[in-house]
Amino acid sequence: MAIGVLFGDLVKALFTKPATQNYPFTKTIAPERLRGKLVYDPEKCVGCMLCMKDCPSNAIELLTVDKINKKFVMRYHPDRCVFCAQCVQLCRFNCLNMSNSLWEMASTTKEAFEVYYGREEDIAFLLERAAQPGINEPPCE
Amino acid sequence: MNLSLHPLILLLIFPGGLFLMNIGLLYEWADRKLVARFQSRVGPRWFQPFADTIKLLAKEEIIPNGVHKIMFLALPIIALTGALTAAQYIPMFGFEASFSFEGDLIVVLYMLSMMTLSIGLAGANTLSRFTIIGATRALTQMFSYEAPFLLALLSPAIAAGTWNIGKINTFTGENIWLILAQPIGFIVAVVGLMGKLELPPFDAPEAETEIVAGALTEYSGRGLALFHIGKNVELVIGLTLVVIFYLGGIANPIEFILKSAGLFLVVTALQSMFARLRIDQTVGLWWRLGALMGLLQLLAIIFGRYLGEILR
Amino acid sequence: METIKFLESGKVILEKWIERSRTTDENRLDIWISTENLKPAVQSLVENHWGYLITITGLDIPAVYDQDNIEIQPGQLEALYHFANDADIITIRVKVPYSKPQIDSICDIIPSATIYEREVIELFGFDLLNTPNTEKLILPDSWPEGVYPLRKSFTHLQDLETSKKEQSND
Amino acid sequence: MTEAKKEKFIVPIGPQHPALKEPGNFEFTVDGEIVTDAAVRLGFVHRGIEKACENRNYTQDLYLLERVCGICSHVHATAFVLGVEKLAGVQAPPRAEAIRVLAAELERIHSHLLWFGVAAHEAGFDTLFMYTWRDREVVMDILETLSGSRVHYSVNILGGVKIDVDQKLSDLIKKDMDFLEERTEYYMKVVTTDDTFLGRTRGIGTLSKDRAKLLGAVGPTARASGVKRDIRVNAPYSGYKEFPVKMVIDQTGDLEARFVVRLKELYESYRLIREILEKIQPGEITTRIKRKIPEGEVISRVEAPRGELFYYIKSNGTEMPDRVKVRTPSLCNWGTITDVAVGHKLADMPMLLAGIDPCFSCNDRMVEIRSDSQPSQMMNWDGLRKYGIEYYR
Repeated sequence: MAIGVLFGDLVKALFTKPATQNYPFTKTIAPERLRGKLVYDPEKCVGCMLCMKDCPSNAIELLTVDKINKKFVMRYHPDRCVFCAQCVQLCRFNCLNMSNSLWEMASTTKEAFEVYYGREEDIAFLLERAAQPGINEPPCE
Repeated sequence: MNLSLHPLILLLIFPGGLFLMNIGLLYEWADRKLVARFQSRVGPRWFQPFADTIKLLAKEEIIPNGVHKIMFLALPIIALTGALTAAQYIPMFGFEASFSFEGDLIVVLYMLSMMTLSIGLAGANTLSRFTIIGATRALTQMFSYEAPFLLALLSPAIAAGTWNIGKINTFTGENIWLILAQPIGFIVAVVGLMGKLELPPFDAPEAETEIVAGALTEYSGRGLALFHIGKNVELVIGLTLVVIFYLGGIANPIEFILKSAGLFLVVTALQSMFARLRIDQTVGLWWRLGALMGLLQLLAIIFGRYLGEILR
Repeated sequence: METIKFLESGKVILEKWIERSRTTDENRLDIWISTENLKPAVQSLVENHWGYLITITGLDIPAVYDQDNIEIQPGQLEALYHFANDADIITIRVKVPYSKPQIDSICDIIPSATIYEREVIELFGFDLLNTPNTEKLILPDSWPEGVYPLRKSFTHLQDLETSKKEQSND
Repeated sequence: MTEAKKEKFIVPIGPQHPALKEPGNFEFTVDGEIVTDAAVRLGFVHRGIEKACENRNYTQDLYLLERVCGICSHVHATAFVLGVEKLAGVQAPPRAEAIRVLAAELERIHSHLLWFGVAAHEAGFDTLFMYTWRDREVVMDILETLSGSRVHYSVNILGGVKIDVDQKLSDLIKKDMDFLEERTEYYMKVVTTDDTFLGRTRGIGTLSKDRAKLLGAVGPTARASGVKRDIRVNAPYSGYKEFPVKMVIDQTGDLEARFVVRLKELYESYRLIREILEKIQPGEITTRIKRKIPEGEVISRVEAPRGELFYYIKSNGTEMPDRVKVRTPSLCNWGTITDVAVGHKLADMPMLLAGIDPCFSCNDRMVEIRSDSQPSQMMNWDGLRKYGIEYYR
């Protein structure tokens, strides 16, 4: 039975730094393990397509440029991604990783959320082909 | 200090209308900032209340169906006018009151009640369930704090032997701080002030978790802004009154600022220390404890004066 | 073992109504009973203080057709009443056909069952007799009559498709 | 006002209401301030997850089900994973089981602290609300450093876990647990001694043991009324077999008891986390599991922060489940609100609602605009969205 049990903490709070922060001006450092944007290494990929199959939010599209020479381009949609890291877990060749940089995502256009990963000439090849009328993109199985 | 300005300037610019409204918003900021610091938050920047008010003033005012239109529009103005008028009789900012006469304390107290009455009427005027419950609670609360608050402010008046705020100010300035002589009265006055301004923990009339915004739920835009300004002005007046009566009066602006700030610190600490009281608890507290204490204080003062006269 | 004791005692309580029973797990007992026996069975479980009702699960068993498109087995709905006592779970299962999906409500025995009953009414189209409240609980008020989203035959709302098309034509 | 007197005076709370941060509709019939009747309407957040599960494979379902709730995401995944593993006849390695329990207990801490703050806010005690949430940040930070995400930790995968604890992390967690324990003791003092707060909790919303049993209350709500229901103790699953917990019971059944039970559970969680970090055995954290799950039915029960979480999974031998039934703990406890509410004051309602720690989530919008000059127009979500896009073009 008491009144004002919190008094001690009130005084303490008045003389300590606030717990909240002035967000856009001061930023916290993302922890090491943070699951941020997906990173893809085209050199290691063998095209097993497991990442695409098991992605819960269809954020990954693996486009085949040349199956025999293992040329793949990944179209990644960060806006759809739920950052569950299931694809990283599944990939046996370690070509997928999640970086802890870039975790604040906002854009006024949809284009920013369509990221192409792959060898530069493959991407150029794909985009060029997509730009040509009449020829569809390669199937992404 | 005395101000010799044209009455219209006194009324409209300083220390009336314009100045009061702005200082009111500044008080709101101080209130929010201090509470935030007590709660370990950063709190708003100094212009936040100004920005809020300007935004509200610029917004569309929606008049809900089924209300008495004139009343709906007039009530915020009446509330604000009441508060601004009351301020004219108070030695604001260390200067002498713009207008004064013997017995202006009573007028000020009644003018301050206009606010609550307007809020009650505003709530009863609209058909929303939240506003009606809010209005009932606001009026119930008014009946409970009014008597103790009045008693708490009357005891210094009786001690000073005058009902003129200006004269009480000089009296308290010359004598020992009344907070030491009448500590009970001071407590009742501060807590009564919080009840009057519906600050936590006495914010049952506008308890957002139960009845959204209470009586003002249906208000938007200009009406809401005016009510807010009115409330802020009332905060200024209330704090100034308590400073004048219990903290040794105010002779100059510096004294005013320092004493108000000190009182503010106490009020905000009280605000953040308690859980909200239910309306029945509020009423019970006031009538069982507040009124009795106020009465006790009053009796002590009367008895003390009587004794003093006998001894003399 | 305590586990077995609870299951055994539950089985004893329900013995006279059991049509078929199965134990898939050491702490589980599934029993099939006929529709009209459901209420007395639940009643006796509650009277003997055997656990509490966890939930009612609905299952849809769609009609089976042979290669000539003739119905071999009509579509059925199954309601599973899960009762738990500590670690043990007794599941009372009743099957009803699409044509007459009627089950007695158990709300007068267990008042809190109303929320589960309303759920299976809406999502599966059970017809619970004498249930106190049949107002919509989960689905929007404008949801069409006779469309039960958790049946296998349900894929999407027809008029939603058309309204989208209308919008794109605007 | 004569007409209003004749008809019932109903105060709606929700679907959009400051007291409820999530949508749900309660209608309280009041007489003055006294509540005489209560009704509930849910489903403003029904997202059809059970149906959606039938069209996705087990891995995708795991992440979908994790998103049933934003507060207790880990327990949903655990319940599902345990069920599927049982169906497939796979046993996760002991280290994985221990990490699952570790995450579950961290989540319980964060959930109870969150609830504590919200309940304090409902009581109009904003300072306590801010303080608890400030301290909750500590456990949120742990979860973020541990798993990589603040809310959907995604610790589980079928057949194990994704993350591992190392020495550095374990030291960090232990240090934070000490801090949190100290704070919890302080809050315990506030809850049990502060007069203004006790005025709002003591003797309010008392649920008797018999009613709690009959209504099927679960979790802290039931335990505050003296009903011994805790799946972690009754039917230990996953790592709880190795790391047993003590059940926290109170007999009073009022709001104060619910506060006390939850806070005492926090102590138990701190102890358990320390024990796990001390005793965890090195080893594998995953096993292989087939993509196709054999035919069968399974019931999986776990103890979520709010009470017993129930999963019923039926598989038909393919990559996708045939039926997934989720019964969340909040659903069980609704019944207790409508039962207890009658006779209390309206001001107690938010506290009562918060008392069971309700949990919903959101998606049903409509705006009706009436004006003198224009005819009445209704806008649904699609229309509003279109209007918004047009407006800002």
